[in-house]
Amino acid sequence: MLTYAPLFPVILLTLVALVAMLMSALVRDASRTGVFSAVGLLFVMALSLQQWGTQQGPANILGNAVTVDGYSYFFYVLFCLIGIVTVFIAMPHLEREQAQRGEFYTLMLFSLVGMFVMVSSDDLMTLFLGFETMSLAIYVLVGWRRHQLRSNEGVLKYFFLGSLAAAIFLYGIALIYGSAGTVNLQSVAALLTAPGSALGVNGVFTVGVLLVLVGVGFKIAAVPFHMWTPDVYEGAPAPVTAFMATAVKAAGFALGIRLIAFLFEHQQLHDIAHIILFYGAILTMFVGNFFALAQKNFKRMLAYSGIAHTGYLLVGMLALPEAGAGTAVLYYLVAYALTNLGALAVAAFISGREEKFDNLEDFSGMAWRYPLAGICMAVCMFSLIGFPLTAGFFGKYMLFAAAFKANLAPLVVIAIVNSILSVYYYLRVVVVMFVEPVAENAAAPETMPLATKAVLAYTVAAVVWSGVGTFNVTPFFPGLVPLRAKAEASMKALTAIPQARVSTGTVEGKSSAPLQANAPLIH
Amino acid sequence: MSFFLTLLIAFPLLAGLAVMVFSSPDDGDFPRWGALVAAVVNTCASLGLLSGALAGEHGWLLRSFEEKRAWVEAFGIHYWLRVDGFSTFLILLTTVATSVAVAASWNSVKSRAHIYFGSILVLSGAMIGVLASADLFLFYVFWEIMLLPALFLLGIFGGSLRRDALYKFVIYTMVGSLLMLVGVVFLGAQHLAARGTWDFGFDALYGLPLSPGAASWAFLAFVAAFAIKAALFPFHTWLPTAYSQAPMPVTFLLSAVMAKLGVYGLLRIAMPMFPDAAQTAAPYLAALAVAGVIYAAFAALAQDDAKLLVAYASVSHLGVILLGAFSFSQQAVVGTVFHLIGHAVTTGALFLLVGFMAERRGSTLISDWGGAARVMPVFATFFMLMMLAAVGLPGLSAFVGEFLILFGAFRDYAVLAALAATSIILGAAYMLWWYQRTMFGAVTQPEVARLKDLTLREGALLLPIMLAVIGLGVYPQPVVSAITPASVQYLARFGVEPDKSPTASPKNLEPLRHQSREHAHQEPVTSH
Amino acid sequence: MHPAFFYLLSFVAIAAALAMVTQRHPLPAAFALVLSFLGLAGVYALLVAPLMAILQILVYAGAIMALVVFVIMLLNVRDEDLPREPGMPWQLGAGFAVGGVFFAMMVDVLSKYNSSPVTVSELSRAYGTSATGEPLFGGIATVGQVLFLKYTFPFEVISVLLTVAVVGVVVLAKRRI
Amino acid sequence: MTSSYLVSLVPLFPLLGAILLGLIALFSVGSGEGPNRRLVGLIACLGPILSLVVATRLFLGLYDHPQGYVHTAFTWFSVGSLHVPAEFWADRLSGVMIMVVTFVGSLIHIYSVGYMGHERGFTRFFAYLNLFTFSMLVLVLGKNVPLMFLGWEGVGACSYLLIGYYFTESEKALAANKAFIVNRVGDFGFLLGLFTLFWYLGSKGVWTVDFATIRAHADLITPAMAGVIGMLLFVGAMGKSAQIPLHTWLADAMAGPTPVSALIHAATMVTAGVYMVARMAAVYGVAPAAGHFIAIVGMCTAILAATIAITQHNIKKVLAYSTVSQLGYMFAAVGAGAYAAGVFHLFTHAFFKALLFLGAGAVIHAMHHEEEMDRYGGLIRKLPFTGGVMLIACVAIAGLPPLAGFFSKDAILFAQWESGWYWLYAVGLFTSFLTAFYMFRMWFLTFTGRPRDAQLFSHAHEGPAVMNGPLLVLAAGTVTVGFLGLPEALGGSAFAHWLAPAVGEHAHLPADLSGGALAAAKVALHRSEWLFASFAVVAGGLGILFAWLKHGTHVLPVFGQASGLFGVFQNKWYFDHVYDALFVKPSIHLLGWGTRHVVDPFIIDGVVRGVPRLYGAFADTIRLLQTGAVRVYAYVLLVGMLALLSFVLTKWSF
Amino acid sequence: MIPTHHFLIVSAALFSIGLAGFIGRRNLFIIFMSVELMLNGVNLSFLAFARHLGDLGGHVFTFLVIALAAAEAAIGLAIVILIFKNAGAAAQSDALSVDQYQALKH
Repeated sequence: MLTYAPLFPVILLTLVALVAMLMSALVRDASRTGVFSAVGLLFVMALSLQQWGTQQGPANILGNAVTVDGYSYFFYVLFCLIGIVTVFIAMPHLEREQAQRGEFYTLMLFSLVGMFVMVSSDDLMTLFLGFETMSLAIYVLVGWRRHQLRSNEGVLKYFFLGSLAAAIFLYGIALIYGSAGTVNLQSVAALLTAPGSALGVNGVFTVGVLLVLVGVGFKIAAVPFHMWTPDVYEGAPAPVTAFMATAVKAAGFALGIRLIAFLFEHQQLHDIAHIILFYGAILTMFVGNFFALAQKNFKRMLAYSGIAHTGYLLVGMLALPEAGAGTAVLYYLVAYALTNLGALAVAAFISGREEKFDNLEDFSGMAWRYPLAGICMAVCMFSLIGFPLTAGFFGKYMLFAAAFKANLAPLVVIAIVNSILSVYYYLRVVVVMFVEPVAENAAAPETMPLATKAVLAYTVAAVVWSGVGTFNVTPFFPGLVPLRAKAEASMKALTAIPQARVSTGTVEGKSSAPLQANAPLIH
Repeated sequence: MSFFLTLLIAFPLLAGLAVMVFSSPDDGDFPRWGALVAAVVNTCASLGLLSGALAGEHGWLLRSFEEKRAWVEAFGIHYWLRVDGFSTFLILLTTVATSVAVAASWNSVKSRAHIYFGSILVLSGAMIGVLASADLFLFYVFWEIMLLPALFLLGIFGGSLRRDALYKFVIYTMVGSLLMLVGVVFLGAQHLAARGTWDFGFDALYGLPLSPGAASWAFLAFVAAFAIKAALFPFHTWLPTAYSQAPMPVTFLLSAVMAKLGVYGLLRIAMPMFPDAAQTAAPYLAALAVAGVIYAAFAALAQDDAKLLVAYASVSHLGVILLGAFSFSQQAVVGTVFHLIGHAVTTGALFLLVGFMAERRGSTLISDWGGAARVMPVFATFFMLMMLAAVGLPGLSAFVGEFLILFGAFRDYAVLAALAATSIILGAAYMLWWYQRTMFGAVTQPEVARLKDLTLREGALLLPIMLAVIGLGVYPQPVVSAITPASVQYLARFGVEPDKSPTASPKNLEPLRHQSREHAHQEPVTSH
Repeated sequence: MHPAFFYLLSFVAIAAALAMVTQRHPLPAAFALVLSFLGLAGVYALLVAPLMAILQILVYAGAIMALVVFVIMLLNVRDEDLPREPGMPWQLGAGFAVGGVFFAMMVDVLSKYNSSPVTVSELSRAYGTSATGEPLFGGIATVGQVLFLKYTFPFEVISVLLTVAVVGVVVLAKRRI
Repeated sequence: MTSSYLVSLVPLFPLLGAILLGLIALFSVGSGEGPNRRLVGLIACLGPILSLVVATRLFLGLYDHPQGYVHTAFTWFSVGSLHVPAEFWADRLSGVMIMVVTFVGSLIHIYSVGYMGHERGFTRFFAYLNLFTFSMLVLVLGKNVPLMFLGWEGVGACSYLLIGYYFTESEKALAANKAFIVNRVGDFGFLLGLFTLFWYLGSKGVWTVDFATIRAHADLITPAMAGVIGMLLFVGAMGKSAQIPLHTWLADAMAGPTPVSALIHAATMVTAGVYMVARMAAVYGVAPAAGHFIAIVGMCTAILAATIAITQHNIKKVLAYSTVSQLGYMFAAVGAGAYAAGVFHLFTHAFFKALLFLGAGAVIHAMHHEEEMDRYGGLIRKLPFTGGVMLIACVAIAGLPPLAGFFSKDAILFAQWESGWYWLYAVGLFTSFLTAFYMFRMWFLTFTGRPRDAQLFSHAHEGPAVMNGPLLVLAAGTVTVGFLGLPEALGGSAFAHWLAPAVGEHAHLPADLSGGALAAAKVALHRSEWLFASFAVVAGGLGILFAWLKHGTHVLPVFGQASGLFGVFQNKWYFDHVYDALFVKPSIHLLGWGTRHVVDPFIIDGVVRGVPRLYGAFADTIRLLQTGAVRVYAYVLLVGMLALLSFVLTKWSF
Repeated sequence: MIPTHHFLIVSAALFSIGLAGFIGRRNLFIIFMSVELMLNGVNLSFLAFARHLGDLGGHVFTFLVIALAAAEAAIGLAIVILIFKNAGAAAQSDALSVDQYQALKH
């Protein structure tokens, strides 16, 4: 029984999802399903935290189809956190939209199951299935306002482009399977580093890897695979946008980091990945920031801003061999998630029924009508800028520090230039909310629902608290504080895998000369 | 370990937040009184710093106030506060200026007073934090926090062109801040490379071996950040817009303290942490500073709005201060720090006066004034005093600093110092002309004839400033001698030895060439 | 089996696929796709994958495509609902250009995949043979074994995925939510 | 000597007076009548009079202590090698100066109580005047250059305040501005001179700003360097003492009340430049070239101002240009190294020029503030006393023996000749002729002939005793002080002897002579002194004669625009026009306008705004790429993928 | 014996035709079926590789993909129905054209 203990969080989450599914069919008051989901996620989070603390080293079970390590637990906790916050954003929102249905929470939970799977396996096929589970659930959520054309169009675009990306991803897996004979990343890593192995320079394998990267790039919205993001973010209901912008992106990066970590084991693949990521990061940052400036719709703007942040994260991924880079990326993901949740929670509240008022000009002067929303938005925007005493600052700081160490100074400079560009549009939101006169057409209710208040207060507190950087203090915010503390260890666990493989491999040492130049992932 | 500095920083910060949170938007009295009490209490508390500063030979640092705690251990970031001769008086200046700013805004803020007064307090706390930090990271954090309340004060309470001013202000300062972030990370990484650990403490970063090429870029990044704050030509255009659009008490605070922090940053970080790059680049930067001196003086000459005139005057004076900051003689360094205070007092006072003018006449356009000295003689007297102080009249606060800077800079850059010295002509020109057009002449406008003279509250605000103007001009030595040890320490980072003390004359007073014999070799009668 | 079967079946699959993408109305296209799938099923059989060949016919060509056809019929697509695609040859040409480039690259890469495959005898040795002498490789027993022993977790995941699909379809297709 | 603290007391009294009066003025605002004028007058006069008492005490003590008294009040500021104590030094040079300042100052204070008796802002006036006295005393007593600069700028500021005393009249306020700003140009040079001096001496190991120490180490300076330092310091003197080309402010400064003109713009402040050069005698001693330059500038100023003076109609303007001219003489003297002669002229000039101004003040007072001589005439009948004392002063300034001006001017002219600067001597002599001419022109126009404004004439009357008293004292001084500076032929100058410890003695005879040769040289010297004195007397006499012929005999002199060369004179050689066109207008309308309307908004902000605007425009353009069509998105995705693949497949061969 | 890469090339051809159909057509159904075609192409690859390697993993993957395709088909068709009913009511014609849905842009 205890052999399967590492699977308990996934199993528990699946159970919660199934119960929620039943509840949505049987319980009339759908908000109860929401509450149940939140409580369930809390339990899953608690379980994950507990196991994270006790489990020694990575666990490979079910014939290596499941690999649960600190890295997985990190994301379990993050996903649960995002899930809970999303529930609280969604409950009042759906209430107002008169679209309160248990299936919403059910699907969200199922997509979380998919994400859990995405971080609990080294098996590409399993990862892909997790990926698809997540995607299918999200497709439906994006189209939640089924009578609204905007929402329909969003889901249409997302579904078709997503299927295309999935097919490409799958083709990549097939090619990897054909060339390596396995789709297990650990085995692939072992083959790559095995002496005399030609896998790293195999064309089929390389193309397979590239196709898989295209699939991942699609989900994390890296340029040029980003085109869907603004349209889908705009079309989706705000809580779903929040969920996508945070959880889906984090899951995509979880996948990406795992892939990149093993790619970096081989010199030629490292070179290829390096060059792709280098230019991809630059392109992504610039495209994100240039397009974001011109946006009038808040969610669209956040979508482009998210693309820009993908660019920053790619810089971090590029620095991955450097100690601290992994931590930086994970921390950045948390910071980014908290920040976006806060910003979109505000948008979900202010935009009014059917989100008719989600243009920036509709937010005008809203800080004075809803001070908490104003503060939350300001804090989030400053966090996205990378302002000190916010989570975003430490994220950026750690990223840049790691990149500096990895001799990526040009990228850091470009990232800084982009940060300067981004100030424009982030600040415009704050200016609009605080400086401009109160908009007349605002349709939001006079009073703010309790759940929204709670979410806003939480995100403000969390963003500021993690920005203060007092990581060693007893966690006031479940799931947040230990993340940073343990992220480092988790990254070690992740990146240690290929090394462990090498050391237990059949032949000692690396024979091929180029491999020597390849720095180990963690010092 | 003393908590004094923490209290000095945290008290206004928390009081500011409390004012914002616990006050209803319609309530004006609570924020007003709350802010005033908090500011005055903090001012009184900050006087405690003088106990060390004026104690005489206290060495470089006031060790008794030092606080050091680990903050983010993984990155060697410390919560580390301390003060020395450079920062002590600037902290005092900050607390006093905060009190004055709060009192000066007493009636001018009509709505959202809680945000206004709360922001002023937060700004004050952040500025003290900047001045007291001994860790680069902490410094950066306070530096950025400082931006926020300034943004609010300008954006929400500014004049009709506040959006424009706000964007310019933000763009400039954010560009600077992010560049500084690169520099901060660079220095940390260099420490890591050289010593194997992360550390951001100032002491750890001074004298760090740096790779020359990258160091000069990082140096420029820091300089950009600080130069923008200190309005170095050609990065000055945010200043006139922001100063003229912000409420005058806020402008008072910005001009008196915030612009000074840019110079403080240069002296504390940019210059001493990159001594080689600094010495290479200093002549060029000094040339920019001097260009700013002259440029802004001419611009001031052409202004027809008093706010803009004083703003450009302030840019011009900041140019002089920057010239001092880019010089390496002891006189220039001490003069720079002294002038930060001396200039703060005069320019701040001028902005206050302009604020009073705006409140009375509803306009600061020079053409809307004329002959006011007849109508408001007390105001005119204060104004005259501050105006003369601003043109650097000896015996008033701005002279000593300006003199020391020009004096010291002359050693390193004779031509530049000479060019900068033209500001004493141009400064007199625009200031006097302004005064004459505003206060002198016959009263031709009925609105001017109806103006009221200074009220008791305004007089009470100006009185301490006036005393400071005269006191700093007549007896600057206590402040100068408190700054001096820090300046020696500072110069040592560039390998500059201070000049020898005035030589006991190597030979006795000799007779002049044609002097008659019976008067030769007679000592002057002295007693001290 | 004779290699000609492979080329014939491949030709059918590819030709039907081409027919599918060029049809104006979706219904003939769907039938073309079914034909293509059937051809593919034959190729599967050539690849010693009898179970997959059967599943291809049953599930894919049978169930899934039936669903598609059913939906097309259900929607009662009128002619004017169909997109007017006056520039279709051009669009499709552009599409084929992109696809062609991709195909060319893949051919370039895949043609180097020419190491010698596992022989039938090796397969037989590893997986055993049936009574008729055919290798058990790819049969329901061997595949099932692998599926349930080695790939239990993905199998469980796919069940979740199908549940998601069910819930999703319910949400999307219900008249009123 | 135990009484050296007295040195610091000298400036203290006027300072206390100024503070007290300032507070009284400030707190009496809006109280209607204002404070008691008698009390204010008493306080005002008390400051300079007490200073005079202390100064006299010190001055007498200097007889036994030629090196003077020093008192350090406190350290003003001290940074590294720069040590600037608030240290006051009364030596024989500054002793003379404090006597002049406090003596003339006291008289003028007393006079002003009468003259300003009916003015608004009476208290304010005396506060400024006291403050001025304080600043002037600091200027002369300061033992180091920065301290002198404190006084230097202080008197400038007080001068500004007093010129702008009638501030409701815009042109008077503008005159005040001009005075301050032109002075600032001089101060600019002065500061640079100080900096050069300090760092140059510092490079030789002597870090000092102290006059005594500078004097002791002046020989460390090379002549070229001393020349540079001397020139720069002299620029300061040019500003303060109204020498070409910075002389333009002084005539405008007559906008202030007449006692102010007497005290500041005749007797004391404007002579600060001469005093400063004398203080720096040791430095100039090393640089003869600088001295020559100063002498040339001085003489040029003298003749230029004199030519202007002969065309002026305003009585105070005539006196103002006369002052400029006389200051030129003084510089010519100190330039030639005859410091004693220069300072002596300063000393005598203080008496007779103060007398002239106060006399003019009495006339103006009598004529209801009418200053144009067009409306004077025949006033000797109404103002016999004033006319009389002014006649004494005019004779003195015209250089007729035995009044003060004769001796001092003679010494200056003789010094030019002795230095071998014959042209300068000739110019000086001619200027002496002009001086006599314009002074008597003024006197004749004012006091003789027929009254040109009958109404004003009928109301004219002598001033009160409080005004006439000082006139009398000054007249007495004008008659007597000249004997302190007799030429060698008449026994030598006691004044020069007195100053020798401070500025050195101007040797009239070669030092290496002895016995018979010495005696012969002495005889020759005395002979030439007699000769040149007679030249001067003749020139002065001719000037008076010309004035009598031109203005004394005419019943109604012609006033109006002069033409030709006199037109140039009347327009002050067009200096103001040139400065206006060359400096003032371009500063405001070209540089100022350009910075405000072109560089800032378009060039710098062009970048600051342009880059974001470009960014915005670019963003607004490229956002159109997001067409909303799924197929386009798919194309981008696939083309991106193909690009990726082809890049990898071509860069790395597989 | 047919070389494995012949199978692979057929698979690539099917995938490429799918791609071409995806971007070359506007009809939602045909685009949808193009995706199905691409998945089938991949399946062929899996099986070819499985045969080549003598590994049954490819068969399992194919099995999983077929299940996945079913799920995707269900969701996809539901979306198409939804769109057709909603937008078809709004737009008089071209309801099945993917180019009809371009409201979200720029």
